[in-house]
Amino acid sequence: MNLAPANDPILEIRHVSRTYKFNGGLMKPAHSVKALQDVSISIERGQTLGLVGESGCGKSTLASIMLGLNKPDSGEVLVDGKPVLSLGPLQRSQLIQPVFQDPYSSLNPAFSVYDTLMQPLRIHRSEAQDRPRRIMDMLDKVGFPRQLANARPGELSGGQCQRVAIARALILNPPLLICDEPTSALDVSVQAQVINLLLDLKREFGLSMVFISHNLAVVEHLADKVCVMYRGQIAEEASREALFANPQHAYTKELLSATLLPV
Amino acid sequence: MSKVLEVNNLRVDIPTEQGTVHAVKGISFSLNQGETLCLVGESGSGKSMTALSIVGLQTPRARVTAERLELLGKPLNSLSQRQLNQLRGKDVAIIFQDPMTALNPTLTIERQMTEGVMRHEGVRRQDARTRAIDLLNKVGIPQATERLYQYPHQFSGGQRQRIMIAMALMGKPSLLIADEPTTALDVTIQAQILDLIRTLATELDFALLMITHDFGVVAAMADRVSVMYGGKIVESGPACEVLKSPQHPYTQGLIACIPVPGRTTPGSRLPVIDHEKLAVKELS
Amino acid sequence: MLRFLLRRLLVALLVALAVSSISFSLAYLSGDPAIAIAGSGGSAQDAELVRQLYGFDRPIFVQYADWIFQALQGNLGTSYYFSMPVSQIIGERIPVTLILGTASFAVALLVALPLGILAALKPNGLLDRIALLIAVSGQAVPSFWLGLILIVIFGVWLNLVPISGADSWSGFILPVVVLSYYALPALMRLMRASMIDVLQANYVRTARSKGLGMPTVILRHALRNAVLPLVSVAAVQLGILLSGSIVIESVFALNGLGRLAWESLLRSDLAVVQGIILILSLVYVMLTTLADLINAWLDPRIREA
Amino acid sequence: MTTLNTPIAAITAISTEAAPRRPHWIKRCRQNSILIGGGILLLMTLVALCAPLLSSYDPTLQNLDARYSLPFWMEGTDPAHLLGTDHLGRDYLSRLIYGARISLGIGFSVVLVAALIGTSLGLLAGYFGGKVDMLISFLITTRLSLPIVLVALAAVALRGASLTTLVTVLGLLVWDQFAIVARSGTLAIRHQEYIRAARATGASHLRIMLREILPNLRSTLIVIATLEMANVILLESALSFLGLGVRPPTPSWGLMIAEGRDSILFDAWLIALPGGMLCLLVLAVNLFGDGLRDLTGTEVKR
Repeated sequence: MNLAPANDPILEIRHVSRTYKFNGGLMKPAHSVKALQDVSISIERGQTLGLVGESGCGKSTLASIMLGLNKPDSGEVLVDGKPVLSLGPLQRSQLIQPVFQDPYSSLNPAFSVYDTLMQPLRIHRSEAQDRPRRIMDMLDKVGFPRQLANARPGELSGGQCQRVAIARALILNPPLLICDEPTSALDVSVQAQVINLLLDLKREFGLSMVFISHNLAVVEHLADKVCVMYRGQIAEEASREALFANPQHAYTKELLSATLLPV
Repeated sequence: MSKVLEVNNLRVDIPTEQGTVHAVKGISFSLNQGETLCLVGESGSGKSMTALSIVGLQTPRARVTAERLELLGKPLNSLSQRQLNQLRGKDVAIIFQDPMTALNPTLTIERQMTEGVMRHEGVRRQDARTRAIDLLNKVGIPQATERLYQYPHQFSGGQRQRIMIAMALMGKPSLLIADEPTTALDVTIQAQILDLIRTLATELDFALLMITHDFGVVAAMADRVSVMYGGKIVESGPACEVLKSPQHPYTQGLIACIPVPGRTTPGSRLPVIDHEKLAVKELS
Repeated sequence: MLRFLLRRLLVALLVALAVSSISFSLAYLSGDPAIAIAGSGGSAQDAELVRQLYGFDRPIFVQYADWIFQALQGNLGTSYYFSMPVSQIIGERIPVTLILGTASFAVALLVALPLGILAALKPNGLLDRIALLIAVSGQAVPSFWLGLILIVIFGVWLNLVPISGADSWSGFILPVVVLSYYALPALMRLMRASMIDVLQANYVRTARSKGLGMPTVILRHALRNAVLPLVSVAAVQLGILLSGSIVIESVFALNGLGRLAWESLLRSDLAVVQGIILILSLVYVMLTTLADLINAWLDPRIREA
Repeated sequence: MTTLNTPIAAITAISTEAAPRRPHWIKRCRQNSILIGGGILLLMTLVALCAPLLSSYDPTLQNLDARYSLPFWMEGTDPAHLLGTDHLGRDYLSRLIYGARISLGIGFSVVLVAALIGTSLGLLAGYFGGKVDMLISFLITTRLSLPIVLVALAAVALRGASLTTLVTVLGLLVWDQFAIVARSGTLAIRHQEYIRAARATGASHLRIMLREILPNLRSTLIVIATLEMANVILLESALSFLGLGVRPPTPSWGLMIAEGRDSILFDAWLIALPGGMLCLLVLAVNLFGDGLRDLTGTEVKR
């Protein structure tokens, strides 16, 4: 499906562990939660990785660590061969960008669509004259009507908001996108539109993608490779075909049998 | 089989500043004892409003009208508030979507479970407690005798939904309305809760009106299904038939746009519903 | 619960310490407290004498430690004006302030709570409008001015109540009316807003779905939750009433703490002022701590926080 | 699921969770309260700004021959003094007009100082959380534990009364509401996904606080500012009334009430007029703030 050379990882997660410590302030006994334990994943260029697990399994923590917004206790994350923590915030943001779950809370209600897309360009001091054109081009690419560019998130539908969030993520031309449950809060008919958009963009830009979801059916549709997370660990890692045809781990089997399908 | 619920031409209108919103535009359905009906639709289709207006819990400003709205032969829409209160929690009970906020955080589970039957049936507290412990055991809350005296925040989300179910069943209702009861829960927990509801429905033989947006839930639970779109029921029928060969274009689109392993080709574009075309059809 | 209690008390202790250091350092605001006490007319020798007499010549931390240590034993120093222990003077004046503050607080609560609840049951109804009117006017009228106007109307023109002093209980009527009217709006508006919020909560809907009558739903399910945010605000209000009565006490010539503080300030009797500020702050700290404990009692989630 | 707008909502025209019921006259009432409150406020500000043009007397000029001249609605008035003169023969109208300057000027500058302090602290506490939040929350608690009138009185008495002292002291004492509101607002926003998205585009902490969070707190802070301004105006008048605020002969309404107090039995109008002006101003500010709060849907519980 993609022409990029194989075995050239865009993202490598090496033995990442993260424990949250709660010393709870005064007089509260300290306790800790192991959010991630020795997680290793690698994603090849142009590949989509599906990351499946239930709430509290550590997938959101992993997303933050991939984005460099959270530091692992041990292990490291390499983006494009470079350790993510060694990169400055500006360099990092040109390599890797997120798309989040809640379409409304992922856009600042104080900004119009246009301003939302302007922020990354300002931060990165891009050519000022180019900015309006880049913004409008990007809106076209994600299928967002130009005439709504001055609307605020409150005036948009969930699907439209998610298109803007995707546009914001792509405006810096990153090779890698981290999608954290981008369709979970949407109606199924809108979910289909967003899935189609992601598929189109992936083809057009040769994007690599981490697609985090609890919905196995959606992951099956989008991912080339699937990792199942359970209690902070990778329970199973397999190609899409292998995982759905022949699940190995007990938790994967449970998850598969619990998935409700309209048949 | 006796008829539990009969709804005929139900309308819900909500007056707002910009004019009246017709949330539910004249829908009809009925439900027999021991039967499960799923009302399925996307957000804004009026499915939740339908569920709430049956038990009179719609937003205060909403106007509910119906040619017939009968529970066990009693006309719900012409009852006084007092008479309606005597039905609620006894003949009809309801469980909601978000188990985290549906229980009162400042009262014990015991208090919340027993208050309904103590009022409706004049049961002594001791007897109500026994019944509560029985039901908690039944819905799978371990150590029910001790946990009865705990507060909602000491339970997980799945457990709280189990408690909600137990609480709804305290009055031995003939009709249980479940408004998206598993939407806020994890996949494996969802499967457990649906399993539980199904088992209880068979065992206790109540009619179940299930509100959902998920055709997966429909496939798992429903005897019959009614698809709602824009405040109307566009298609009704036995669940397996509607799922296998949907007749209405909206139902067809809604089922086709869901990725299903084995049915849809991975990486292919999914069919998308053309809402404008449908809207024209529905409004004309 | 015990852990919560201990933690809360530790915070209270820290705040008390911070507050005490602020009230102590107030004396240094003018630069040299000795000159302030000796008065602008006093000579350099006078100031020097005062400095030695009151120990202002010692390092400031020593003075503070000494002051705290003495305060812990109930000794707040000596008033230079009365030549009496400050604690004794304060002790004599406290009852008036206490009666005035608590009575006003009680009246305010008794009116605010029912009015707020009833207003919340029918937002924008007639009662809500009346309540809003009371609140808006109560927030706009300066209490000292209202006091004076009431004195003119009820004391002078109608001659119904004594216009000053607290020789009998009737002397408290006007001050209590004025102060409770001052405290009323905040309490009532919060009660109303909080009740409206809670009535929309999902668990209230659940309670209604169980077929409980509206009185049960409101009293058992809504009220307890609605009162939670009110408790801490009520504590702050009581604190304000106890300390804010300074203006009212001077208008009605009541011999309470506030009036004493004011007069002492005019006389540069610093020890008394420091003592009063310390006492009132500590009362505040106690009240907010108490409010947290009441909240923990009302809300099981806080107990385990 | 239920809160999202979907194409279906377009058919139903308006989502089922549409705006809460507001009868027409209520809405008009709200706009009215902004109009009336804002109108009075604007008028008073204009009067205060143009004080020298509007009054023909120096408000501090004493004329012992013309003491206690009565206002126009009473018998035996002096046409030269529309609202009469006080115990020192100063023109009361001029004093009232110049008094507006003091009230508005102090109210505005104190709120400015307080908003600056409180908002910064609240933003820092809410954004960074943890130890920073603990420290700032401790500061807020400490500030709330101080009896504000008494401390202000003591500070002004000991530092010597001047307008700068008054503004500084009050500004340092009334920032708590700003801090509390900014903190809780920031706490609610901090974990929103758009903040994480901004971090992922490389925005600095300062930029996020000022550009992403602050605009969302704006309407709440403006409402707090109006309500605090009303508070400060009352506080200033109380301090001046007790003789420890604005120094005589500067005309402050609180001070005028205090001066009129001695003749309360005979000339009640001497306290009625400045008190009435105070009520009117505070009412106007409050009405304006309340209307603003309802209009912007801001939740401020007080």
